[in-house]
Amino acid sequence: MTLFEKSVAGRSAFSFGFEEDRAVAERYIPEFARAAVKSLPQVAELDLVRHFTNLATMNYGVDTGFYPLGSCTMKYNPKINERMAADPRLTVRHPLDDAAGNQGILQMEFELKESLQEITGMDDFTLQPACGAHGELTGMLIIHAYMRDHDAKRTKVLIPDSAHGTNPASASMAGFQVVTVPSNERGGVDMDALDKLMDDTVAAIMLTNPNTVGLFEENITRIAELVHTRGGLLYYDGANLNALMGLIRPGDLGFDVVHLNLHKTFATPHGGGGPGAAPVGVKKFLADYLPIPVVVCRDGQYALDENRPHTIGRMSGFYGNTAVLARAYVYIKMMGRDGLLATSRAAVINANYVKALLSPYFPPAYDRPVMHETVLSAKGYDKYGVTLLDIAKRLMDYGYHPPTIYFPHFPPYAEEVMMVEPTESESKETMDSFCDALIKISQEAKENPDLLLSAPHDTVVTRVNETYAARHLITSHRDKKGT
Amino acid sequence: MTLFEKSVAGRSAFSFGFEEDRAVAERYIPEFARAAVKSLPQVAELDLVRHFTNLATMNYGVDTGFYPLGSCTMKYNPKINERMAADPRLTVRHPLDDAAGNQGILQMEFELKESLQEITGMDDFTLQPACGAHGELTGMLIIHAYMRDHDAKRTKVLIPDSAHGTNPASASMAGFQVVTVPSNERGGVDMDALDKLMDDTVAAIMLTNPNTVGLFEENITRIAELVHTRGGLLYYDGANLNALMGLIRPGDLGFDVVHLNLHKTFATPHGGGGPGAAPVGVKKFLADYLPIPVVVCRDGQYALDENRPHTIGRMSGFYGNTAVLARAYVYIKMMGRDGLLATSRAAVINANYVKALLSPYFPPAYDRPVMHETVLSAKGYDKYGVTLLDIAKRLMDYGYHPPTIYFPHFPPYAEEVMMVEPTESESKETMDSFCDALIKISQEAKENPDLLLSAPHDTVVTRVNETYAARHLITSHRDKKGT
Amino acid sequence: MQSTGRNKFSFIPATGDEQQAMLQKIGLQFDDIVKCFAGNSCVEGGLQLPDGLTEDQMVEYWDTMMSRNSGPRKASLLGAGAYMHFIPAVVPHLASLPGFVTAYTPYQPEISQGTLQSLFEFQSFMVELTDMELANCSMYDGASSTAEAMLMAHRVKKADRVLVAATVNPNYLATVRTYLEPHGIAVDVVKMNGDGRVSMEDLESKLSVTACSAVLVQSPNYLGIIEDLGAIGTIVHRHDALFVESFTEAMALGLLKYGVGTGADVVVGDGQSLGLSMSFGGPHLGVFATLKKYNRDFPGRIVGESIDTKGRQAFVMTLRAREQDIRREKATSNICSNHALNALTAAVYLGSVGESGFRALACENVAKLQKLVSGLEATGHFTRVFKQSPVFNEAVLASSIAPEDMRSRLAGVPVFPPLALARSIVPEVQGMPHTYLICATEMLKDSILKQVLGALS
Amino acid sequence: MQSTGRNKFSFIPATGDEQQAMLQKIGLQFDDIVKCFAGNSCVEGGLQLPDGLTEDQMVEYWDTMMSRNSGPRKASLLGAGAYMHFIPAVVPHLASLPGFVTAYTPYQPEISQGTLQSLFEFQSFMVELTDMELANCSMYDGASSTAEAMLMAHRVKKADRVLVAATVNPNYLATVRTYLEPHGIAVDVVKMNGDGRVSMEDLESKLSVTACSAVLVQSPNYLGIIEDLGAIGTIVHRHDALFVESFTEAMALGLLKYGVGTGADVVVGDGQSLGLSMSFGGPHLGVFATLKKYNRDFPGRIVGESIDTKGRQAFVMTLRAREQDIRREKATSNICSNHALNALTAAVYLGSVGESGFRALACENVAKLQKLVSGLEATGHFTRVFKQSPVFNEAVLASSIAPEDMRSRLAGVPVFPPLALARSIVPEVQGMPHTYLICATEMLKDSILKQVLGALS
Ligand SMILES: Cc1ncc(COP(=O)(O)O)c(C=O)c1O
Ligand SMILES: Cc1ncc(COP(=O)(O)O)c(C=O)c1O
Repeated sequence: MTLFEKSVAGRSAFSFGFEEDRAVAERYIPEFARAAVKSLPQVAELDLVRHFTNLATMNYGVDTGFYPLGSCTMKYNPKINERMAADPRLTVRHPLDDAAGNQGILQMEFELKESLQEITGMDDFTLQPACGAHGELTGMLIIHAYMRDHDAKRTKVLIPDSAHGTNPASASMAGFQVVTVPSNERGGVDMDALDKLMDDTVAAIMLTNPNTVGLFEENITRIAELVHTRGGLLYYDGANLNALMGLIRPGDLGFDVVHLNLHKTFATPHGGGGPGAAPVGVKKFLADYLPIPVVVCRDGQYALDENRPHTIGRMSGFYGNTAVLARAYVYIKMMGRDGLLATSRAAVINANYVKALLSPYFPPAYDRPVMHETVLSAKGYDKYGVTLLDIAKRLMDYGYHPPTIYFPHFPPYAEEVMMVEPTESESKETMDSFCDALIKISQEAKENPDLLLSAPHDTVVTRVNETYAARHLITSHRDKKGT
Repeated sequence: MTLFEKSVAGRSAFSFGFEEDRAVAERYIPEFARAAVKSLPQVAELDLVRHFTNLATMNYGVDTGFYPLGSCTMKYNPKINERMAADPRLTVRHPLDDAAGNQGILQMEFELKESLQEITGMDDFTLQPACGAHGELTGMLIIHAYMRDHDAKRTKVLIPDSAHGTNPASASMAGFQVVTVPSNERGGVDMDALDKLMDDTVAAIMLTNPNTVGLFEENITRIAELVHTRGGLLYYDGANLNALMGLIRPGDLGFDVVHLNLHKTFATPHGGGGPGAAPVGVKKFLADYLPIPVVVCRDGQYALDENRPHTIGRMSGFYGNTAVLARAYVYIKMMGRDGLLATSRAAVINANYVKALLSPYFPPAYDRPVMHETVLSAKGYDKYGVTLLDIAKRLMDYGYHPPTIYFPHFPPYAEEVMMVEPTESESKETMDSFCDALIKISQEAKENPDLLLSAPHDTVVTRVNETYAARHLITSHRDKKGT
Repeated sequence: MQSTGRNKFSFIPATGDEQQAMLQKIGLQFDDIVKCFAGNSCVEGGLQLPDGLTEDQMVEYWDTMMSRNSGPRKASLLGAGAYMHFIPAVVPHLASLPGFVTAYTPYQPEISQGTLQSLFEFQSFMVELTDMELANCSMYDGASSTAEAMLMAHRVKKADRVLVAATVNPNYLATVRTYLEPHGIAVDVVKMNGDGRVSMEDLESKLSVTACSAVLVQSPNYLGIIEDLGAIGTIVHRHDALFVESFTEAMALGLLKYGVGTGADVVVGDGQSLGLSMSFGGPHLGVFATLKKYNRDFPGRIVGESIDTKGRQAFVMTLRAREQDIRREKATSNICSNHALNALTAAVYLGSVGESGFRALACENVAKLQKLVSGLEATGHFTRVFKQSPVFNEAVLASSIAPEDMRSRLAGVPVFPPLALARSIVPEVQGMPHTYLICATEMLKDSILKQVLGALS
Repeated sequence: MQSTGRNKFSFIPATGDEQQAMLQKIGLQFDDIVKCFAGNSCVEGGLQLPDGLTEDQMVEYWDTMMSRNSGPRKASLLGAGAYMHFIPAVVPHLASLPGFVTAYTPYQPEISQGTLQSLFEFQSFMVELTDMELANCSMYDGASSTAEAMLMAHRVKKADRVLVAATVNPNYLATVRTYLEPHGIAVDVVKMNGDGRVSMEDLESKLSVTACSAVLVQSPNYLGIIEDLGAIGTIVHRHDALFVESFTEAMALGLLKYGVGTGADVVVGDGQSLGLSMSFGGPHLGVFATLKKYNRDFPGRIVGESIDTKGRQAFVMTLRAREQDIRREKATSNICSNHALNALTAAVYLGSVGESGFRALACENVAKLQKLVSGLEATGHFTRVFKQSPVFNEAVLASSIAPEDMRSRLAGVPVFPPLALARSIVPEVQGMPHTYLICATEMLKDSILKQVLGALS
């Protein structure tokens, strides 16, 4: 039941030292005042508390259990980060107040920028983008602006078939035409295809490395050389940086633009779908294009630099998601050089461990060591009449969040693959029992497929009817009243 | 599985800027250092977080749902109280620092005292007692000290058979001999019995009013007169004050000592069993006996007065549960005069409403209006082979916390009674559906008693074996290792 | 990993021994795995970052750093896109419950009903308040939502030109330009009238030149003035463009007309005022509401009500075919993660203040600004510009007090000083060379107002 | 209830109309109900309390009031029963989850496993740290636990006399006296030796006079000195009394010997140091651990492990027959609600610092005090009293600096100044007429220590 359905006229949790002064509207805005909104819920404070407290328990989160959602890096979100980000010296600061009053925040942002530069090997950063896709757009707009100034005929962007959907969407939103590059039989970029496609109409290639099958792009040096020699730039989708920290740097590999998902690699919580933060780093020759403002430090004073004639402009109303940046800052400070390296090492070891344990039941497409995640196939199970979806739903009954399923969707992965990313936060026991559960389910698939077909059983709702939702399109309380 | 069982050697969530310095023990405390404690759990921070986050969801609380636990006043705990009580200007204050540095806290305590005086009609208060029972002990020690000084032969205390167990236990802990006063057929004190028992060896009578059957003591004026005339004092167990605020005051009724449960009437959370706070109020002639220190205000400066020669002494290491007092203070400030009255009115209306709805199925012992709670009987259900316990357990399947059961245990209530206290926090719908559930269960008892006998079904554990616990006495992880 | 045998990193459970055991079990060495780096050298000598701090060290470091900010204030005369409002304690309490905070986007509805239902409720609130038919479950912020609205209009109308009122928040305008630039869409600005509102004549005439995909108007506009959206809507529709209404101050939704009644095709804006702190500019909350006829065109995620296999009410993401993960380069937007937790926060906030409370808040904001303005005018150092135009909780005042002087006078008052506006934006006032955009909300209690007026007298 | 038709009290859901409807349905008027007051007049004119504050008003009021405290400090030289330690963020985060906070005592185990299991874990921690066989699931605080221990000893031994070391915290002693007074139990004090520890001779001789039920010794004692519990225990048992060991600084449990190894019958103390803030003295945490042979005698609640009807691990309160709700005046204590949430907090804290971490903390406390003491002695204004006696994190120092001077010198340093002791307690030191009990914990970082020493040089 929604809060709207729980409403009772006259109830209230409103506790402010004033009441509606009807004269105000009549006196000051006679023509523009709307009629009172009559359909908001009216509830007492306890109604509200129970409503949302119970909703919160209907959600599975990292704090509840194992969340091996591939490509999403659902690692532990340290509680100290939340405490720091709730500091009123940060939360109760107006973005337009003098830089002099915000030296602490600006210092934090500047130090974060410096850390990210070191971690990625890039020369400058904007902290403004709100999420990964926003970062991609920012990065591609930078490339677009650069090419406009230098080589305007370059209107295409190459994107591997394995790429996350945001990559092509962002490129296209940044005004580019998207050309898909197929993968080779080892899961990497098909070099021959690339060679053919990489001509003087191509502005850039967008790569995720490790890519979305969890494999490091072996030919990255050759790709970089090829693309650069032919006048293109390399964009790095940093969603998978969790595999590489302290091991190897995208900047050193030849990438010109990178975005990072702080809500993945840098431990800020996902919040059921954001807010995140996705700083974008660039090599020096692109720094002039960064969106304004840019945090700078001059003579020990921190400032927001808006005077950048080549800037692509603004990506948001202010400067980005400061409170999210603060969490990532604290995380990086606390992990330090050894900790970040230990993080990537552990993430990689864990992924390979899970892969090895599950391989006999869910074969990986390539028998190569993976980086931070592994893609496994459930193709064989159709003979028992069950699909990957059924396996995923059944995992819920065992108390786990399913891996990412049906992604990436390109050959030879077109169907029935799951992408498992344990992250460094998980212990051996957790992974062991998760694998045990999947193995048990693979057994159940043969012996009692109905158990999978009707799963999940132990959740607050059973499988939700997507067709019903699409057909009825009830997307607000108002729609319900209508029906 | 306990945290101890989840331990893995080498795991750690310890994050401090130092390591164990073994030389320290050897150098400074060679003879007294124990061997390292080798059996504490070793877990990473996420292990810890998941462990306790999941435990928290295994608990039913006011924020989860209806909690009509009679005599416990499980009302809503406002979230603003938690915010105020977490103020570092309160939490990070040392109790022995100068009064000059604690003027804000002392002001809060002094104003709280004044409010409680007004609400109860008492002349002075100590805020020191930690919980209700501690308040009772404090109050009875005051009476004990007073009688020692004035009439030392008075060594008995009269307590109605309906009283909460803490009353006789506290009286006895304060050095008194306990004499039980029977109840009359209207649920109040049997006046004839009282008349007989109230002699010159009696120091006081302890009353709860409304009493534990939710009834206002009709003869209170006569009782007060009788006890006072014969040289005794009246003690008021304020656990049930939620019925009376702004309506009638124990001080005006003739009570000489009262304790209040701030964790009941004044909305501080119960925390699964405390901490609470139970200030004790006294009439002027007893004020000298209050435990030290007492918060006072002199020339606008607040201070802790320790110079009170007649004091009974100290009840605790410092001054009481300041952070709990703060919550109650905020509650009283926010409710104000009208709000407290509205609270008691609503609490009383709700209790009578539930009583009326349930009477046909679970008859009340007396057909009189009740105050804030009602005692209902499930006696008739034994003919279906079910007990009140089964009914209570079945309520859990419907998503409710059961009422207090098997209390009060005195004739005519000796068996199968439940005490339902909805509090003012609950809405009509909540009470309606709770009553519907109980009525449905009364039906189930007849038609399908097994449903009750095997209840609860939908909880994380089914009925817990108390005998097993008592026989094996595993009360720590160490006991388990032993077995 | 350490002499004590204790793991150094509390956020990584595996001990060195365990990692060895795992690698052994699967027959790999870590070096085997990084062989895939193929000649690409590892970071030599490791990252040049300091050693990690422990939690107690971190708290100390943070504390020192944050003390370099001037402290929090009790009210703000500064608005212009970020607003200081009272946040009831129940709001962050509920919005920070771990089930909400540590979940991902609700791809698996059976174990994500908490997020899904909350977002459905957020959408419901937005539909009611914007008076539109459909709202997505959030965008990043007001500026990017506005830019996305313009892109949507372009998808629908295809004309390579849009109009933006000169009275739109300049950062919103800049964002719109950034988003539209690569598509070669011209962004023309519609002039402001002498009353601080968009010029109907200029609008009419600019619309008549060539086709436009959209007209963007903000109300209350950047100068705090309430635009006549209904009248503008009529003109816009006459010229077959989409009408995009924008707001930076969501509190205005409690009192002002938006949406279908004023001819809007899209209502976009920022929801920060709905229970979110300013946090130096983010994360805030992008609101995007539109009409059902655009339900294949709008950007962002949306939750729909449905049923489970047992017929019980259940929620699920719907209209997914527009999205990047399915449509890739043909998606209606690249947006993936949005600002879900902030949408949930806004839903809690609106649930908490309730129907009449939200309106009371809106009225109080209007009243507080009026009180502030008349107080300031009474000092003789201020006069309102655009006197005749209705305002919500911000207004432009000319003043004899220079910005530096303003700051120092207000140094002892717990408020953020108002925004000094570039002179060029507004008409000059004799003897009052400085111009301010001044904001008042319900936080400006009478005691603080008195201090402000005292300091500026 | 109001002109707006909106309910005035957010904590009371029922509107006036609803209440009317309910009363009507059950055929009652409110006045009928209060007829039971029978002649006792209602509060005339209502309570003389101010009108209620709304939440925003409350926050303002609170803020003004709390700003009258001098602010929080970063460390404390003040101990004496309340200690300032670092609290990892994870501790309050977990301990404030609503399931824990808003539950009652776990009378219904099927829906209270969260509380029950946490308390079982707390008991397990206490058993390990005190090295005893049994721990209850909390008492109010150290002082009242100690008093209850003495009452228990009296129940067991029946002798109307107990001995308390002179070195016990005076507030603990006062509490013991208050609890024992009505029972006519004599409380005799055992003298302190010149080394600041309890005198074995005086103990031996006082035990020899008449029978005693218990001997109470605190370690580290009030003066910070570690008592030789093993040696005392031997003497106590020779005289057939119960040996009660008490502590005010739970951090010492990480490094010092208590419990069966030192002959304890009961170990009691305060657990505030285990993740709880000082909060001006409360709520803290009473610890009570004893031997299995006293399992019918000890006060307070205890949780036991059991199984459910399906044989699964489940927890439940046990040994209930000692308690007030069953035994009434014959109960082993009147205690009902205890400090469960604080016990849970302590369990989270101990889980967080872990095995070697807790010991590291204890060592750091010892080391920090030593550093502070030698620093202070180096100034020439301080000298340690009882120099030869081992200390944990508190020590007595004589000083030439008077208390007022001490306060003003430390005014600019973010520490709570140390406790000035009454001269009479300790031997006089030539030229240093003032005496302080000085505490150092891990919070006294080197940077702060430097400031302290600078201010006192
Ligand atoms: C590889 C990859 N790129 C980009 C994104 C987009 O990030 P966001 O959801 O923050 O926009 C994701 C997130 O799912 C991703 O996994
Ligand atoms: C009537 C009555 N008196 C006293 C008490 C004891 O209060 P506490 O549990 O705070 O010690 C209670 C609590 O259950 C009670 O209901």
